[in-house]
Amino acid sequence: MATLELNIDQDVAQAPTRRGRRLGLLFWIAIGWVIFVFAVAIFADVLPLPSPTDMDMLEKRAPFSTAHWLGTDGLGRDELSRVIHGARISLVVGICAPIIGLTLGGALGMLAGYFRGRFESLVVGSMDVLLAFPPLILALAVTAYLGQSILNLTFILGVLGIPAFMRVARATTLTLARREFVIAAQALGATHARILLRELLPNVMLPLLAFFLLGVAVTIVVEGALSFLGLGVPPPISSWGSMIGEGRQSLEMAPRLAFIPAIAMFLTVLAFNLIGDTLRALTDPRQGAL
Amino acid sequence: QKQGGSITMGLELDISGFDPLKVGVFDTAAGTAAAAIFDTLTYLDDKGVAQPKLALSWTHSDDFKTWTFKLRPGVKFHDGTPFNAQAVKENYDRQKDPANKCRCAFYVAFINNVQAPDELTVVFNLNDPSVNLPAIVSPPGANFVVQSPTAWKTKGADYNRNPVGTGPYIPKSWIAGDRMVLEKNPDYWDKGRIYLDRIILKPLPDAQSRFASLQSGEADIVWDDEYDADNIQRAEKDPKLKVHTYAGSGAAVAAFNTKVAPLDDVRVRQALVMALDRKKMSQALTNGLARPASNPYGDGSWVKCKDDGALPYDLEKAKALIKDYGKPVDFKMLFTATPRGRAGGQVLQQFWKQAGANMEIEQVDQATFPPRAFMRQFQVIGWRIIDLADPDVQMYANFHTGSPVALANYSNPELDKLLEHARVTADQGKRIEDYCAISRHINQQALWFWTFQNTYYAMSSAKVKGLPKMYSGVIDVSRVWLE
Amino acid sequence: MQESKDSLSRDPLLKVEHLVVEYAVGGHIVHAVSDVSLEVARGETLGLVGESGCGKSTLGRAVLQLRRAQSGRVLFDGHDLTAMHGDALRKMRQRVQLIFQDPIASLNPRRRIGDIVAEPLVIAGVKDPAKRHQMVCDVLGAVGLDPNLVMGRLPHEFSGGQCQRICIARALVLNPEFIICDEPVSALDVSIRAQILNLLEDMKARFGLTLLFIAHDLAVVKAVSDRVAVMYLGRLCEVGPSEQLFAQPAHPYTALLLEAIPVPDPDVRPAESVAVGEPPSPIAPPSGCRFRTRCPRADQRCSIEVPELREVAARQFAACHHPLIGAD
Amino acid sequence: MLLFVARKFLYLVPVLIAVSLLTFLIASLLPGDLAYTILGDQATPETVAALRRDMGLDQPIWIRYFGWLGHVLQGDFGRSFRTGQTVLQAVSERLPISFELMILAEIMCLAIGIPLAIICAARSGGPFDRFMTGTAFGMLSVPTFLSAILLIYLFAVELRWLPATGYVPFGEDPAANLRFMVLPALTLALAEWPGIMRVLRSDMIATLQEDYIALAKAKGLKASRILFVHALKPSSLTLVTITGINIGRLIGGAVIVETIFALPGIGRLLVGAIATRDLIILQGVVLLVGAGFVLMNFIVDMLYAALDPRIRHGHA
Amino acid sequence: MTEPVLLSVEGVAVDLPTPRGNLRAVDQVDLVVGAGRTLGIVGESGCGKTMLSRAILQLLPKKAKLSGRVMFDGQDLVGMDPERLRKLRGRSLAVVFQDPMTSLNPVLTIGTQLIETLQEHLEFDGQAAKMRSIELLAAVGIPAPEQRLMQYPHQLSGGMRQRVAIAIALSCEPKLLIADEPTTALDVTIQAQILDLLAREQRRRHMAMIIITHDLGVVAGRTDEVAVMYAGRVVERAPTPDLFKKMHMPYTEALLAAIPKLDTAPHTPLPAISGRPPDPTRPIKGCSFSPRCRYAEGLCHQEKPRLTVAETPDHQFACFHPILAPAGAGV
Ligand SMILES: Nc1ncnc2c1ncn2[C@@H]1O[C@H](COP(=O)(O)OP(=O)(O)OP(=O)(O)O)[C@@H](O)[C@H]1O
Ligand SMILES: Nc1ncnc2c1ncn2[C@@H]1O[C@H](COP(=O)(O)OP(=O)(O)OP(=O)(O)O)[C@@H](O)[C@H]1O
Ligand SMILES: [Mg+2]
Ligand SMILES: [Mg+2]
Repeated sequence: MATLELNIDQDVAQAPTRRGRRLGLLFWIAIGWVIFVFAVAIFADVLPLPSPTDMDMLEKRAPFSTAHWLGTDGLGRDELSRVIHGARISLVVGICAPIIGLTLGGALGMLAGYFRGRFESLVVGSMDVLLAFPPLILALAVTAYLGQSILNLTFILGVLGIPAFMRVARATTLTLARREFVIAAQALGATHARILLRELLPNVMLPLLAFFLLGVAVTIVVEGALSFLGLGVPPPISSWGSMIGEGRQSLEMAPRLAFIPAIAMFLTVLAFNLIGDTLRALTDPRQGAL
Repeated sequence: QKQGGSITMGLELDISGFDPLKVGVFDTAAGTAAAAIFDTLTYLDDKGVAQPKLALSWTHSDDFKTWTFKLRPGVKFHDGTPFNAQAVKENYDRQKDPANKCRCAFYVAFINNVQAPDELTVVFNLNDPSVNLPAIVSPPGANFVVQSPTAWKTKGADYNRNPVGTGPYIPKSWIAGDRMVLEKNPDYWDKGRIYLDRIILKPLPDAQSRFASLQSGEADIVWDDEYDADNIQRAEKDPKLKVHTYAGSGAAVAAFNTKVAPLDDVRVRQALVMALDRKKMSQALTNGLARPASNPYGDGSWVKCKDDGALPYDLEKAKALIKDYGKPVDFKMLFTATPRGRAGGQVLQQFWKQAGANMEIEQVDQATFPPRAFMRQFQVIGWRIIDLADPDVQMYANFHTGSPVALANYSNPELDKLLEHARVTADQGKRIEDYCAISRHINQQALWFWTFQNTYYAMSSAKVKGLPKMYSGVIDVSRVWLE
Repeated sequence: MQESKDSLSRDPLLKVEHLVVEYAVGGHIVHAVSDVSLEVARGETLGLVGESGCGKSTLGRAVLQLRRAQSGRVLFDGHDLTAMHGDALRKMRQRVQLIFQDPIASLNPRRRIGDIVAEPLVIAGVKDPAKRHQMVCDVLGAVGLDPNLVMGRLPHEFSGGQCQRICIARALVLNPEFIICDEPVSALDVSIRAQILNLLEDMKARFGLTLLFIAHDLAVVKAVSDRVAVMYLGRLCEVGPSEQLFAQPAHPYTALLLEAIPVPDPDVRPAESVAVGEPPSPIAPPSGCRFRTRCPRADQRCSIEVPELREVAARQFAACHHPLIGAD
Repeated sequence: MLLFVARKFLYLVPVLIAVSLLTFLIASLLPGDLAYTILGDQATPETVAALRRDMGLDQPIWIRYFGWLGHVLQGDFGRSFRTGQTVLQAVSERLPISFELMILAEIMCLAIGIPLAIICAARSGGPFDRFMTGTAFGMLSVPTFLSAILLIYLFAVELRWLPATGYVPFGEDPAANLRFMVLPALTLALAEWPGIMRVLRSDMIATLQEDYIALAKAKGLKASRILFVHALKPSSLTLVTITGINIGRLIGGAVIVETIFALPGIGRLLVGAIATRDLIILQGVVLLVGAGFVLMNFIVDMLYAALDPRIRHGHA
Repeated sequence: MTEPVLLSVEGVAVDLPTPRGNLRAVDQVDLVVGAGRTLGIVGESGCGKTMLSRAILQLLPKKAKLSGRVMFDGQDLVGMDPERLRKLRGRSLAVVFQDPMTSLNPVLTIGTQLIETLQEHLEFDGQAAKMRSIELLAAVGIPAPEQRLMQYPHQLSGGMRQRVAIAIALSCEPKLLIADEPTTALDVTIQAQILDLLAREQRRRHMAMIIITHDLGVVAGRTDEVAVMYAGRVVERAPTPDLFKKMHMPYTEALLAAIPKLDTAPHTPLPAISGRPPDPTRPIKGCSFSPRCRYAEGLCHQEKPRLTVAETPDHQFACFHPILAPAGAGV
């Protein structure tokens, strides 16, 4: 059996590569920014910052100073502190809402793509209903009925994200379910649950995660729009979106009030997407196989 | 005074219609249109004195309970229907007819009936004496504009959006949410004092873009309020623009629900009121434009009190009162979900926090607000006392035991007696005394508190001339001209 | 391998009877497999050849009930698989294994090799992880991979040949009686192809497997099969012992296939190709004999009558009205 | 083909019924109703109850729903209790505006997004591509309510090129109408082109790696022909989907832009109807907007078929 | 070689930067093709055949680095002005790719794809181009060509698609046709037809051809000369008959031996080549076949053998231990 010996040791020894280098500097900057934003958001309360709600009513829209690094807002509150506390809301909503979409939409999409038939029609149909239903009504209704809170806001944005995640999951599952490794699992006598969880899920997860990161970006922005319509989180804490909305009123007097949170939003959104792009490229098996 | 031209006015709100049975009362937006489409019997001159409009003269009985108006002859509605006493009577009958359930009826409840003894004579029989009736019927609100009876009878449900009056302008076209175009009425009885050919009314809901429209010339005159202080102050400095303001009566207020803890304790209520520094508040919210209010009447009202019993700003005292109360003071206050509501809420929150009370802002949408108020599902609620020529209607409704809008849920025989007395008294001096006593009672008990007096603003390009005072907040552009 | 030939008529492990499989595509019906019957004896390797798209894979999958047949029966060791469902079918599937054409595609790109190979054991209910580990190690060793180096890696870290070994290991780990190899070497390079063919032969010798070996490369099929079946457009044309069939094809299609194979010998100049036209579509297969549109011997009868499979020489069957050998 | 259309229309029915039922349920569960809006500060429990009785609001929800559905099936969408306008009037006044806004916005968005996507894809990884990616996310982080006012200040107040707010019907004066629509449409387009660009760019990059693009190059075709004829069409399927969803959403969802630019569109009608609990208007609008959405989906399907002959011929 | 030289590839190397490091896909390749002649390039998957053909066509991936010279008809294609190169491609230099499914644009009709080349290079007007397309389709044996012009690739079978691709390649009467595995995706019966077609057209137009394949059977019957590639290098070059009869490279021998033959008995073990090709990102010191070569010894692991001339100047090989009496010859 001379033909059977394969020089695996040699091959495998060659395989591992220095992953760090190919990620690039930009990726690490993005990671750094995201970690930084998370860190300040988490430790906002213990940081030596002025309170984000205490007003110095006679010192409104103060310029940058040592007392107020980024000045004060339209009601005389410390802008830096508000940006940092705003990060909490934006991040919580921006991450939790897509998680709702990811889990529910992803599960529905996978089931629909795997089982096809009437179940698929039902899922696709109800998603169409959700899409055809003006999102604003849902937002208005939930806030009018349940009141305004981060939880409700997250819920609304999460539900609105379900159809998109469903589509991604279903499309991926549809192509995957025809792939031979799934048929192989069926041939082995695997149950549906096992195929869904062990064979399909790890593969569907990746495009979903990439989409999730985009969803984070979009949600942070959409939350701002809802805040503008008065459907955002209740005061006195503001998200970045509602800070932009507040700053908009004094665009001529103090444009920084709108632009500081917008820049924070931009950097975070950009960072998330950079990370998403890089991770997708990295975990793509085809790339690794080169 | 140049003839001709047209102006575009930017309003804040969409006009929903002009049929009192549908819309109840007119808001400021509808009022502006109504002032051009309709006439009232009288109008107020710059000194606030009633002057003849559709009525040429008036007399009253000695007890001030019967008023007789002589009407202007030869006036026709836009649809050709002759204007006469019968038309006036039908307008009031329609509003008062219980079958119509007009929500406008409340404001004419003091009128017992209206009679038309001849073509040009109208007699108002009142329930209580009113010394001020010619002024009361002057604002171009839903109750007092004279609408064409033929029109509402023939048009039915469509009448709301196809109003017919006797006014200087005739509606030409109206796209809901966009614009209402009014053309000069060629047969107007007072054409000599009407200059513009056309008035265009547009809702421009966003304050920033409304002001931008004024700057860019899209609009010649726009509605505004003091919460848009930055823009008002910029307009004041801009030679191309002019700011019009009118210090009216009434005030922005808030009511405590005195039946629920912790606001059932007068110490808490007093503490909360005394924690407010209205000057600072005005500075924070309106760059100091808003005028602090210490009673419900305001500088524009004829009720002026030497002592209105206002609680002074005293943070220490407030803290002490809350400490005295002993329990934590946590409550929610209801605001509308608008940027103004939020800003105001945060400022109040801040003051009360300093006094040791914890207020949570609860934002609800416009449609939820009234039911929450009327079912008393609130602890503190923001409200407004509007600009009326006579305080009676509102004060009675807001504070008399059993009234649906007596939001404080407060009942006190002494207060009731004062309200009833002020209502039936004809002597203005005595009435002022009554109303000041009422104010003192409310302030001492801290049932409601007043934040800012009602002030009305309009901004126009400098070429717009001849804008009258904005009584009741109505911007009447029907007699302006362009220079 | 002598005894396996003898066993043929005695003990068919797999029996396919009049199998019909159709796909519905955009309002049309694709007649992928039409009325195919065949038998595979215990210990035998049956090669199945035919052009791309003639229904070989479909047949292979229909045997395992991965694609339900429209009609016909599949008997495995006497059990009718077409009548089975749910758990019973799952149990039977564990006795039959499938190896796919594209080794990389048939491995889940996100699971480790150790998990992939252990999967049949988990499904079969082998609870003890240590035992599973041992079995996986054994089988990986048997296909010539070092378990310690391989188990923790993902499929994309392996070459095509290695992946195919992993697939074979997965198929062997449960000690199946029967393996369907669906073009197991078509995706592989010449040099690796030989390794895998040798490995399969070796495994067969070691474990006494029965194989259904699907391929479109006749030379490859011949190298491993005891008997060969030729398919054309969903129908079986010819079945016979390999050497006999290759030396003396009875069906004109078999002959055409053999002729078209390029020979790696510069002295053999290829004859101008004889076949006319393109293969017809399985959506609207020709009436009668499906090969008649390209058959040089076709006549009136071929377009009317569907030829039955009949014995044209000893143990060699052909479905042709005008076979190249045997009495007409 | 006819069958395809018929099937799509059959699909429309259950979707719309579900949408309308959902709206009815949600709107009925909300605190406050039309009676309160109409009565305003005169609302007492008694007057409210009386008015609700008069308007039939006290009936159980399913009776009201089926009553409404019955009328709709006869083509009668009802009349607003508040303004007296019929639903069809209200919608037909406002729909053209929303429709025009969204068409213009999509055209602008595609006009910005497609060329940029093509350039970025052709030079993927290059400095221009990186710069545009950054810019795209920058634009994404500027909410419409901010960009709208910035555009107004720039184009209306400073440069005086375009009007700040308002609207003229297209039929009245097409040129003026377009001048009024430019800024609102641009605001929407600015928020949307990043998405369009990103999607098309990545599809284009994938397409440009296809063999047939290599063959097109090997055929000696001009770069422009390769990009616009050979690569754009096969890359545009996702683009069409996204554009379809966008349009569907914009019909009813451009509230912010409509508010700031004072455009009397469907979005403001919807918000107004919710704010006053004007259920009849709300229902009618949601139904029609929903139909518009399903119609858009339908058009997208047709476009798919037009773009990809494989779909047209039933080879999925 | 009597024919004038049409294409000469001189010291061409292609480097591809990959995340795992530089990948040398083609390594110092020299080749010559005479006008009207056919060169076959064989070698296992991944040995750089396609990269070499793309290097000739100047169609490498953007990030690829190319060195060496590609002289075509007296001009160096490397570094040529893109516009001139574009005019040459499709006109004098044509290509047919491996997979007929993916090399035609799925959303354009056959007609469009044919006509655009004619319009681009021969400045045909619409009608003339259409007539010419019909002729071309007929020439490659597609029945009812008028109707086919309006159809899309997916409406054609694989064999027909490949014929269309050939028709496109032939449309401007190129001097050199590169066929990169033109039949790998097709069945044997169709493969034979396609190869016949190519041979026929070549004779008719007196065009030079490079056939890239890993099927030695194809090479044997269809080429004048063969180059065997391994790991990016040409390891043996010879006139076709010589290569099969008098091969000198152990790799060529092993490759030939590993192919199952129709005339061997079933169940005969095949002499497989053990191991697998080297990782092109990690160049092996010495002969790249040495880890798998049964003749390899000391020097083979130290130094790369250069191409050396065998008996005739046409026959070259790169090996320190050439097979002198090839074992597998004359199979
Ligand atoms: N899932 C499917 N849906 C529709 N048609 C299918 C499907 N799978 C296969 N077909 C069609 O059925 C016919 C037979 O396909 P099958 O895959 O069995 O052929 P094959 O002989 O295995 O081909 P290959 O050699 O290419 O693997 C083909 O015409 C194919 O197009
Ligand atoms: N775009 C690319 N980027 C990086 N490496 C590539 C790229 N394309 C091919 N390669 C690598 O270059 C080497 C040569 O590839 P090439 O395609 O030329 O091989 P081939 O001989 O044509 O193989 P096949 O017979 O499979 O077509 C391989 O190792 C391959 O992995
Ligand atoms: Mg197959
Ligand atoms: Mg290749």
